[in-house]
Amino acid sequence: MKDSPSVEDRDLEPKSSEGKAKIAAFLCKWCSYAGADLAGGSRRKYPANVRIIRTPCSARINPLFVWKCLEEGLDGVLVSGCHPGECHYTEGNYHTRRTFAVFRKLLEYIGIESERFHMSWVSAAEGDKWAEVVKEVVKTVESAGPNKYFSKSEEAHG
Amino acid sequence: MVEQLRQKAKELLRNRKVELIIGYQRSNNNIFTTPCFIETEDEVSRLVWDKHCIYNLSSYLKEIKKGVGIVAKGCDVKSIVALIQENQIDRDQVKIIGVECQGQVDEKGQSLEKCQSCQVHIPGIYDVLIRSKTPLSKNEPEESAEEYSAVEELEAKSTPERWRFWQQQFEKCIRCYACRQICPLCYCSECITEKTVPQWIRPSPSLRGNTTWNVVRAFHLAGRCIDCGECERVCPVNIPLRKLNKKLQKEIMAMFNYMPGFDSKNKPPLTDFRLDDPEEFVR
Amino acid sequence: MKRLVRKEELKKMLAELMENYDIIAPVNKEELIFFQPITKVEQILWDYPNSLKPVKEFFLPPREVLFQFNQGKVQPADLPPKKRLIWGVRPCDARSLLLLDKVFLNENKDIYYLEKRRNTALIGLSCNHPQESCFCTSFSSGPHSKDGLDLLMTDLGEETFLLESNSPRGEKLLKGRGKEVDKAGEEKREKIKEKAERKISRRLEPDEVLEKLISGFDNPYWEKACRQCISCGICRYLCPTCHCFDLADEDSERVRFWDGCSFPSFTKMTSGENPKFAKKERFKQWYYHKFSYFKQNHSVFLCVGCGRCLRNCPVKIDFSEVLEQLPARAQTPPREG
Amino acid sequence: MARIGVFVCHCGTNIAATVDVKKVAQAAKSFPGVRFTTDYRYMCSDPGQDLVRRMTKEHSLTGIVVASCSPSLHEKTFRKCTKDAGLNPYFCEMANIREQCSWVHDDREEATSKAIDIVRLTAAKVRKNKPLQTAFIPVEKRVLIIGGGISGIQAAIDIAFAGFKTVIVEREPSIGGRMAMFDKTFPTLDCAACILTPKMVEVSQNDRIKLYTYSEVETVSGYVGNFEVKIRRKARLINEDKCNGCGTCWQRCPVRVPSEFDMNLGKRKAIYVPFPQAVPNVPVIDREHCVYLSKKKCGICKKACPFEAIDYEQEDEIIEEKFGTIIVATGFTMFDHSIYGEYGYGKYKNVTTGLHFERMLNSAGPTGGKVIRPSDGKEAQKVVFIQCVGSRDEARGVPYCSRLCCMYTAKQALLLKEHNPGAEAYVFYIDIRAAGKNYEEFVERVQDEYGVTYLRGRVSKIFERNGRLRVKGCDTLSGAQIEIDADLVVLATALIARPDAPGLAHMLHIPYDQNHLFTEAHPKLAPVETVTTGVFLTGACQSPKDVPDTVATASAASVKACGLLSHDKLPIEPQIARVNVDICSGCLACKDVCPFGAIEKEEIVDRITQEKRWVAKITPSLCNGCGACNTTCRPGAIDLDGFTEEQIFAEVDSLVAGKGDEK
Repeated sequence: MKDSPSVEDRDLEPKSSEGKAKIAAFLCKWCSYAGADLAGGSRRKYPANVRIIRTPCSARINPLFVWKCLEEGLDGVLVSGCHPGECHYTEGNYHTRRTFAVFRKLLEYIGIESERFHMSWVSAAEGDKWAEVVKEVVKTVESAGPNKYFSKSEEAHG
Repeated sequence: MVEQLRQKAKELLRNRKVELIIGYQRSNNNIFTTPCFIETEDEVSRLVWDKHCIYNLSSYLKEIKKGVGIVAKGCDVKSIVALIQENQIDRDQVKIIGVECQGQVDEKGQSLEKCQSCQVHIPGIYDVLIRSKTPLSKNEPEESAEEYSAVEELEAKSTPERWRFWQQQFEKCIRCYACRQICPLCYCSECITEKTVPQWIRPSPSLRGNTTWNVVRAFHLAGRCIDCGECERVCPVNIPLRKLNKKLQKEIMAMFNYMPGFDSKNKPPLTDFRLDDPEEFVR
Repeated sequence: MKRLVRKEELKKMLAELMENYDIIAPVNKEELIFFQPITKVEQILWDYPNSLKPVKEFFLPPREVLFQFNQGKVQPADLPPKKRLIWGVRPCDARSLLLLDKVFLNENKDIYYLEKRRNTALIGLSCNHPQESCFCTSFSSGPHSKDGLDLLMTDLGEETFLLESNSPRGEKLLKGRGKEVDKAGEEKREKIKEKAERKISRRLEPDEVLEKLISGFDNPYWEKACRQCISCGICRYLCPTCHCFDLADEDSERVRFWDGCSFPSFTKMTSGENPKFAKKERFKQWYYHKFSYFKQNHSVFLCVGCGRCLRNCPVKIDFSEVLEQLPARAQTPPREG
Repeated sequence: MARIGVFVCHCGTNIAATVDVKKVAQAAKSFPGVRFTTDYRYMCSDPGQDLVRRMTKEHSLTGIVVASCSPSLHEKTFRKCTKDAGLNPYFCEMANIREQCSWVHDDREEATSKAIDIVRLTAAKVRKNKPLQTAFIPVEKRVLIIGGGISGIQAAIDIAFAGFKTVIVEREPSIGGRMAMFDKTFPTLDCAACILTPKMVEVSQNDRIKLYTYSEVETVSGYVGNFEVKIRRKARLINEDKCNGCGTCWQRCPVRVPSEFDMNLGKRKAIYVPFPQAVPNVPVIDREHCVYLSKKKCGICKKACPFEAIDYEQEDEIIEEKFGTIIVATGFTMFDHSIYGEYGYGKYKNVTTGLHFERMLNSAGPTGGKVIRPSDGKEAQKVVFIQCVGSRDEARGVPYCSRLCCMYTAKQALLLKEHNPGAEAYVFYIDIRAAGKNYEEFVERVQDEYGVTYLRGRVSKIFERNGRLRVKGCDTLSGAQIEIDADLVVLATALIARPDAPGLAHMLHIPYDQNHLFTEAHPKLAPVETVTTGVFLTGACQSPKDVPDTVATASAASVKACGLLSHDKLPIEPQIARVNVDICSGCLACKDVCPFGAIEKEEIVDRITQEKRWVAKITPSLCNGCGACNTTCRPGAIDLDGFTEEQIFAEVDSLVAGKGDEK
């Protein structure tokens, strides 16, 4: 039984290339993930900062996944789904839109720079848009600097 | 009003409409009140009603769901509405003894902040209504300009200032979960913070775990919190939780024109959508 | 050793001690009183109703890293190298540490606790203005008790304090300071003490409580008594003698943190089984632990009468009243009200 | 303990040119749980697949990561491979280092480092994968066709021929739809009725086809193979079993009202069949205009009916039926041109639309085939046709081309000339789109042989003067301002979605676009499928189509439907949501967000308190695995197989550098 991570399972080698923002991107598999595939198919170049996590629908993306990324120290998060009305599951992305409309306000309010959270609609046909979105997101996230919310040095005591 | 209240309570018990009435009784210091649970007609004389009845007793409906009568102010009734809306209680099983409320004061005798922008002096739903001798003619629905001033004050600060502000607050958190336990809408039998596989929230009181806990708590109440303010009242380390709750209430009102606690037939806003919801933040 | 020390001198003494000790003292933070490390003498409160959190937090911290692990290597947590001195501890809290010692310093010593206890000097401050909720005198103790302290300070007024040592460490700290205590000083102190003790009107008879608890385990009384409780952790966490904890791994750290028997998840097991899921059981557990189980195991009651549970209960459950109203040997509950 | 194998593909040079595949394979060796790594030139080739199978067995692997192309390409391939090696196929995941790495980055070092991260992330996920089992559901071998126009009719005939039963639900009193209103069809000029009527008759006579006319689909629940449909049979106030369509009733009815079928150009009775060839040939009573129903006087039809078929008390009936698949053939409606001020806001009687004109051309129509001016009934001598009214007009109409207006306008101009060789016809157009077999030739013939004047340009204004319509426009080819005094203006209005299309879409859980046209599953490769398995599209409800295209999609949808019905059981995706009832608090927020109605309330006995309480229950066959319920579940009582919380957390964790920083 391996429920909580144990000593031997730890993989602690440093993973981020110094000085570069690391961004997690949650993509629905029908539109945005396919759009990212298309960007590859058409050899569109974009920065290598984004790591994609594939989900069935953007509605699967719990805002707390986004929070976890920021809590763990990733520099930015992108959530991307189908355009409204084009959801494979008919209405999942409408829920995503509402959820994150609220959640981003909460993030900002507790003091997370708005530069760190992004959302986009990228369809399976929008490879170019995907590349553009990544470029813009990387630029914006990097403008906020590295995530130091919970790093030891930044911890404010007293 | 107290006589009226006791009379109605007696009737409910006598006619076997309820087996138990949750109300307020005088506390040991003879000024303030504590919650009380009345089962017999004789005990009814313990019931009191005045400006010291701050508790939102509907929190007890999380546990006592059937054959129960409850003394409820307008704000408390909003959480009862939400509990009905979210399938937690059956309207038929709860007799609401609504009380007209002209505001409550804390132990220091200060008027509660929430009372100053109250729009529900008279409860929205009830089975019996206890009116004051000089009844308010109606609820004043006009939006108080002051309502979100505390939120706006914080919004006006810079992002790092807000971060510092909240970190100083969250740092104090001892994870006693009084905010959760008192909240009528935190009715989950197992809270997400207790989940270990995977571990969503670090269980220990570190700045990081505390921040996550407070973010999650606030978000899980988004569009549901009826602003009874009990969480803030019970917090032993005075974290201004209403500032968080009100912020989300404000945003949801602005974006989705939804105010929780008024209609049990509505879908809560985060389980609903409109085709033209705002999306200016989406690329 | 007893000495009379002027407040000014005490302040000087503190400033001196700061060089060798981390000083922890009561401060006012946004209307709440906390013990916390201080860097300036001016921060200290010289008279205060007791702190929100008891000083147990410096021995059994709310969160404590026990060790770190990394790819098979285990690294024990660093223990603080500098000695600590807690200034202004109230006698009830000092006594609570003697009770906690019974748990953490029995034949299986808890090194984390032990190190901190060894490393920490405790300077008490007599309680001259007990609150309505206080009942320390119910436990063969009192507002001027020296139990568990290295040194006790009593404010005699007019910027003068009477200091009494209660341990070699205390004696060392006190040596050479202030002046002899004269008779007037002794008398004054005695008066203040009596006045403080008289002020404590709340009383519990722990032995009677124990008897009632033994006969009352299945009393339906508990069913009703617990109704008001909202199952939060305030009383447990703010209690100076509650010491339950949980363990978890947070990334590569094994941490120990406070837990309380009021939470529904307290006794939840991996299987999902939960013997104390019912509120009544959890509610009862606390009283039984303090007045029955602990007494049976350690011959002493696990309560110091600090009154924090009473003061801080969000629904105003009266700790001593709950015990008082427990019927003696009755099988059926009396009618309330 | 996990034993994961990582198989890094070169994809020739597609990956290897940008990503150092050896380094990736080497780096993966140190990932938690990884026991074997290798690289190979083409992992999807037979020897590549064989390598995966052999190594899986040899190293007793419990999880497979194939680092190559997108899962959309080869996930199936390698899951099968994994299955062949004796593992549950869902222990295999793809690390997409081609489309999302080697193809989009130039810098070899960066790309390699990213590829390593992608593999680490995928391996972290695989460690948390659980075996999933495919379940099977039985199939009800009947097809529901919503809409009885030409596409629904064609589909019903095709499916019946294949041996399956179908039910057509048609809202109007008769099947036939729009095509029944047409006079002749382009480009062959066959009479629409002549080719449609036999098909309508076939539908009415086929044992395998059941017809519910004057009926509407009320609700749809269930899922592929097992749709449960409630159909409202609106009360015709006629007993269909008794009526033989003799016509006595409508001949005797004293009430005359404008006929919808004739675009209000002619009259019908209050008891009526919409047109003589109606199927079924059973009348319906128009409640609004029937004198008996409004004033309790009259009752002539009832007295006249020799079969006592008239039943004023008849009530709507709800019937419930089960179907295996559903074909949506609900067609289109016409754009309302009255928003166009320049065309008189719909106020001028002599400004009509193509459908009006169609009825006028019809010899069985309200004017007996004579093209008249609706204002005074005089024969029209000068007719102006205007194309693209509402089409290709993003601001006021729809952005798309309605596709058939060019052709039917040409046809109508031609027929005008045939009916009245002395008449003059002018066509204002933007572009002529005549892409179809013999279409271009047809338009040329209309211009050359019939002398119809084509003017490229827009009409800027129409106004009435001296009983005629002054049409002002310009010919952009010559640059000349044109003014024509016309008797009649015919607008080729856009074909648009029916107003209740979104409602039906929600009922069927199928998406629609911003124009409310239903969306096909894939624009090229799945043009008649929808994302809801078992629901197919045909005809103009998907996009404007002419008759040949409509018939073609009807037959295509029929094949798809029959294909499904040829199975006794269907497999369902195992990546679906699951409820842990111990944690579920029964708030049913999940039920609110589930787009498929897969979640319902269930009463259980709590295993600790032994008390009854409500929880959410998921019907696996209805769940499509979108995960909306997971997100809305506050205590985390719902998880999604294949995309579990643990898996996603593991993926996030894998991205974090130097974990354990916090003190």
